[in-house]
Amino acid sequence: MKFGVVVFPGSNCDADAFHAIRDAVSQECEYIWHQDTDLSGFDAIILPGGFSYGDYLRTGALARFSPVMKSVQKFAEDGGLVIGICNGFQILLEAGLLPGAMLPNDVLEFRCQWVNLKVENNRTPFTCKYAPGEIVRVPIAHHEGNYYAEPHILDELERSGRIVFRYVDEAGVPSREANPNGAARNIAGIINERGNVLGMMPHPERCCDSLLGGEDGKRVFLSMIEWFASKRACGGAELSSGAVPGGSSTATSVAKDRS
Amino acid sequence: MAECVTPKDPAPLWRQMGLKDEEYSMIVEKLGREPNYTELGMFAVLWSEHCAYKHSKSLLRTLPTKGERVMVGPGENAGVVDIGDGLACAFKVESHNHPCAVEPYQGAATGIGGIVRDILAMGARPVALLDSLRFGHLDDARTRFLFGGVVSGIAGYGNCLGIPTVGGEVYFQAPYRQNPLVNVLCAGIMDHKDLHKGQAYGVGNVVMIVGHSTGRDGIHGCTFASEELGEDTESKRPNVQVGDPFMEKLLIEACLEMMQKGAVVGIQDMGAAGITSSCAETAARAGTGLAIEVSKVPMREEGMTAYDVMLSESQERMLLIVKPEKVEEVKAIGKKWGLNAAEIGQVTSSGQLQVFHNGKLEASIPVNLLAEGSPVYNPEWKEPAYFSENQRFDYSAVKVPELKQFGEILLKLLAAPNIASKEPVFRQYDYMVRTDTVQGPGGGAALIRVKGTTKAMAIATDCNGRLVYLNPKAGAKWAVAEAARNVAITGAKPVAITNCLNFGNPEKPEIYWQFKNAIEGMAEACLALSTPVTGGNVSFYNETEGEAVYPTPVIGMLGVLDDVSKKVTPGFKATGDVIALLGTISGDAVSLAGSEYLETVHGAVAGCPRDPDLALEKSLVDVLVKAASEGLLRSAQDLSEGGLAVALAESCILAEKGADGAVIELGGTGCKAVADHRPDAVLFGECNSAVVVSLVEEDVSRLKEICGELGVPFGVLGKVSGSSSLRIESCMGTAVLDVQVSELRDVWKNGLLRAMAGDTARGTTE
Amino acid sequence: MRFRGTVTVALKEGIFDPQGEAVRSSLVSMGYNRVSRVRMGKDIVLTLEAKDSAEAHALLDDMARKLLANPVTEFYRVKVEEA
Amino acid sequence: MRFRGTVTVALKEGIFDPQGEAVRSSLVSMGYNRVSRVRMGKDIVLTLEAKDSAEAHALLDDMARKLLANPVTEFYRVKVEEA
Ligand SMILES: Nc1ncnc2c1ncn2[C@@H]1O[C@H](COP(=O)(O)OP(=O)(O)O)[C@@H](O)[C@H]1O
Ligand SMILES: [Mg+2]
Repeated sequence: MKFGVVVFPGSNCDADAFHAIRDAVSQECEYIWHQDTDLSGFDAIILPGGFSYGDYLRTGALARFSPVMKSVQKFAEDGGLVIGICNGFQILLEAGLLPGAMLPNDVLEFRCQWVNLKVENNRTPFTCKYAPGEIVRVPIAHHEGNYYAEPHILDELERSGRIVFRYVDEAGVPSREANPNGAARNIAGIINERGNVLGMMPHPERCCDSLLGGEDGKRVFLSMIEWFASKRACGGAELSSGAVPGGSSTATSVAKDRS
Repeated sequence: MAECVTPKDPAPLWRQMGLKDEEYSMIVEKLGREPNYTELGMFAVLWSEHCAYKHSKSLLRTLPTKGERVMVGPGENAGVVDIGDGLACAFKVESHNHPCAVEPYQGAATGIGGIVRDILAMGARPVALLDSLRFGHLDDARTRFLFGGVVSGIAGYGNCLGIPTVGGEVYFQAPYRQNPLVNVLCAGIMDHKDLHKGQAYGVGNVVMIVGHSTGRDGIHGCTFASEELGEDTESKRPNVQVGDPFMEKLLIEACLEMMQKGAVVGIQDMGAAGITSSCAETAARAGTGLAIEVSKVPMREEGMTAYDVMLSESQERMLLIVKPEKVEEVKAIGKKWGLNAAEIGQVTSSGQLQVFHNGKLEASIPVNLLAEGSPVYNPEWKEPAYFSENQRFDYSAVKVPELKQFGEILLKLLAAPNIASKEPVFRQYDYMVRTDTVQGPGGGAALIRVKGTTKAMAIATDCNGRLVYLNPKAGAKWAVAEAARNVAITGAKPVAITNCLNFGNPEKPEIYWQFKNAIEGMAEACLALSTPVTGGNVSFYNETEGEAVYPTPVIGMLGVLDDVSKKVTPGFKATGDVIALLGTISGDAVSLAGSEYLETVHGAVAGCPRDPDLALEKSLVDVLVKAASEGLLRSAQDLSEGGLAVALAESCILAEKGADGAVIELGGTGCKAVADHRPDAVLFGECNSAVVVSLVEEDVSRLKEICGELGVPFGVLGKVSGSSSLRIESCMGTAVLDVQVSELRDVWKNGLLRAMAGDTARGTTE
Repeated sequence: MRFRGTVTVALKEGIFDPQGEAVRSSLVSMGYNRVSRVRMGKDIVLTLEAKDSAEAHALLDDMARKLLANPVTEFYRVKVEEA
Repeated sequence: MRFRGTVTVALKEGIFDPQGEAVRSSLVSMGYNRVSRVRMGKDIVLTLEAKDSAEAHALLDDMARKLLANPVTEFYRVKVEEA
């Protein structure tokens, strides 16, 4: 399976994602320059963390206009797997590939720490190697991870199983204390209707090695590999009805405002 | 030009620019004529203390700088040390104290930017940052403003660069109130073959400037850094420089790519004194000259003169010396990253730095005179009165607390901002990016693994200014020793240091005495520990209205851990493990000198700290490294602020689940009994060469053997109990102290936040 | 002609503004207890060429819609003056 | 009486504004090449009680000086309206 890691000016977790793919899960990986538009040959695209364009104005706001993003959109429409991590998630939101927006952390500070995440939906290409409801430990490092969407969109996300990760305490409760940034309903990661575009604030690529404190992130990538290997058997259509039953068109209508 | 000369100020121009009368005469004599305005400005910045090391040069020469691993010693942009496997580490620490006193956020941010470019200039990829910070006490609103601003400035800039901030230190002590210290260490990594230098070789080669455009920012910034802060600080302040971490990130990637492509003959960051210093220094090192055309420098403001351009301290710029046939390639890489990459001149054989503006010669100065010609001062020194008073300090006036108070005292120390967890600081730093941080902030030294090898680099910064103030020579030795110990408790072998020497006004004999003694102490300790000095930075004039900071020679220690899987961490690991003390605890009253206990509990900064036994320190380091390599150590924590009791408490607090709690019997061998000495000195005394370790019972004899071979005292202190309490017993079996670990953890974890709680207004200067 | 446009961007009314709230509570603790609400916004000042103020306005509105404000969370206001 | 005060804070003229510069260059690359300069500032809207608009103004000026603006790098402007 061939992964592509997009490099925006200011990306700084690009090399980490690359290392995780190549060395931790032993797949082919290549960097994609933000001005390239040809994504043929890639099976999955990673929008890595960092500070694209310095995160000036708003996180992800300027990166969204990079030439590569049109191709990423097309790639997603064609059913390709796209994962946005941290800044990558913020870019996906700004680009309208996922609904909602990021606000500054309610603690008004950058936060770098380990958090507990609950895998709320393991029937996605990014989580199929996790047990349902499993609690995993993954690091976060961001200043703007306070996920916001209008209540009806949040309800829709809940209903359709599109909240993939939530911040929880050790017992698995999405408590106020377990929420590091004020994100609505403790949301740490969401997926699109079709089930092939995931955005998450925590960094799975930072925990693919026990030397660094844990390996819980590795299975995000292993899931993608497994899903991809069996893709021909299950197919994109089945994915969208299977993984995220009853998805609505909310995300696309949000996306339309931004085009 | 004329706008800089205030008609009301009758002082001659050179004095307004910060040059002394005799320095000006020297310039006229050596130049054989009067310098013009632009030239005078160039001299003023390059002959400032900040750039010229006028008051420190002669003593810095006495530091040991040789070692088999040292590839580049002092004199270049950063020291470079061989770490094996064909790899090298470039590392250096630098201060940004004065800018932070004025504008903490931008001051700290641009401080990071500057040190990162120093490392980049060696050809290394910057991979780690550590910040060593000093402020006044947190009950002061201005201090809270400065502290908050500095930390968020470091976070704002460092996080954006994607260079993890993996460690550092923070002290809160009264003398830093008006003059905070902000020192930042950066380490980078490279293949030996990628080593670059700041040298302008090759007549005909092209001088290029890469990165930001040049504005009028920070003109005369380094002159400012070479003065005491006073009432008129505000008016003297150069335009505040605003850091642009995004640009710096692009600059790093672009320059690395340019160097990788073999396009770069010489490279130098533009820090203090901007184009002038980078040109003069690169040419002086190579024995060449440079001709610069100012109008080719990309500018961001209109109407800039040659003077403005040559002295601007605009951030995020690098000077490159490029072979003519590689110029297009450099430009193309610049373009790819969205950066200016402009040809601004050539390398010449003239030995002069010639500055042209639209073809008209504006300045012509021998590069040697600019870069190396400044006078060197050997100021007078005088032992300050306080030093002999210290030696007469009457410890019997410090009442020994009743035994039942010891638990409370330990809690008070753990809550003290100097000892409490610095997590509220470092959780604002991305310390994990690059996925190499094997041990981040919160343990001893940081451990940065080197991908593709089994190795890790260990890095720590240390300096207890209170000890250095009370006894500069001993205090500087303790700083080196503690830094080495912090590295060694991870299992890594300390190999070399960099330093940042923060002192008051060297023209005052008492201050120069502090400086001289601190240098002597550092030199002695570095020799004893085989950790040569590879570079550093001097920051003088850290005084406000005549009050100097504690003399603070911050040590940045680099270590190498050959097998990262053998790393040791400070927390206890398993119930039943034996707790032992390596080294000695003196337990006498003198060990209270300059201790956190004496200040926090008794309100005194007093006593005369004794010298460390450097031979013992060296052996202790060797024992730790050997024991770790044999996998004998389950945990290791050194004794520093708060002494033995705090070290034990920290090992309990950081313990693995189920392994918290310990029972300690101080009658154990190697450690003097409580009954023989002051119990407060045994538990809270500092200036001990000692480390608390834990290990499985079966390994005790082997560790004892190693200690015996290397001559390090070994004593069993007790056991990891898993009882969730730290119980310290006297030799008679009665508890001196018995505190729940949850309580210890609570005060330690929240101490800093609690000290900060208060009104959040920006403090006023008074 | 040269214009100076100001695009003011702020969070929509219903969205909690932690930064504004932090400023409010600092102000109150400094003794300004008559402040009941604080909202933080951005003030973006642009210098641009346009043939008249109507065109300048239209351009700025366009930029605000596409880039300067995020319609999910923010609203904006445009003001134009001759420079 | 209740007032709505606006404190607009921006970097002093001579100080470089990297954010504004990044936004400008993005706008240009999006085709808005008639934009020659962008400066980013803050727009802080406060609701407060005061006996009249002069008092409200004085209070806001005070707050701006002490907290809302950083006098070293920023300047500010105060505006008051009845709420
Ligand atoms: N300003 C800071 N930035 C990052 N890490 C810090 C800072 N201050 C302290 N730390 C980290 O907290 C831990 C404890 O610091 P300190 O008490 O100075 O340690 P020690 O006594 O071992 O020198 C260390 O790992 C250190 O790196
Ligand atoms: Mg310390």
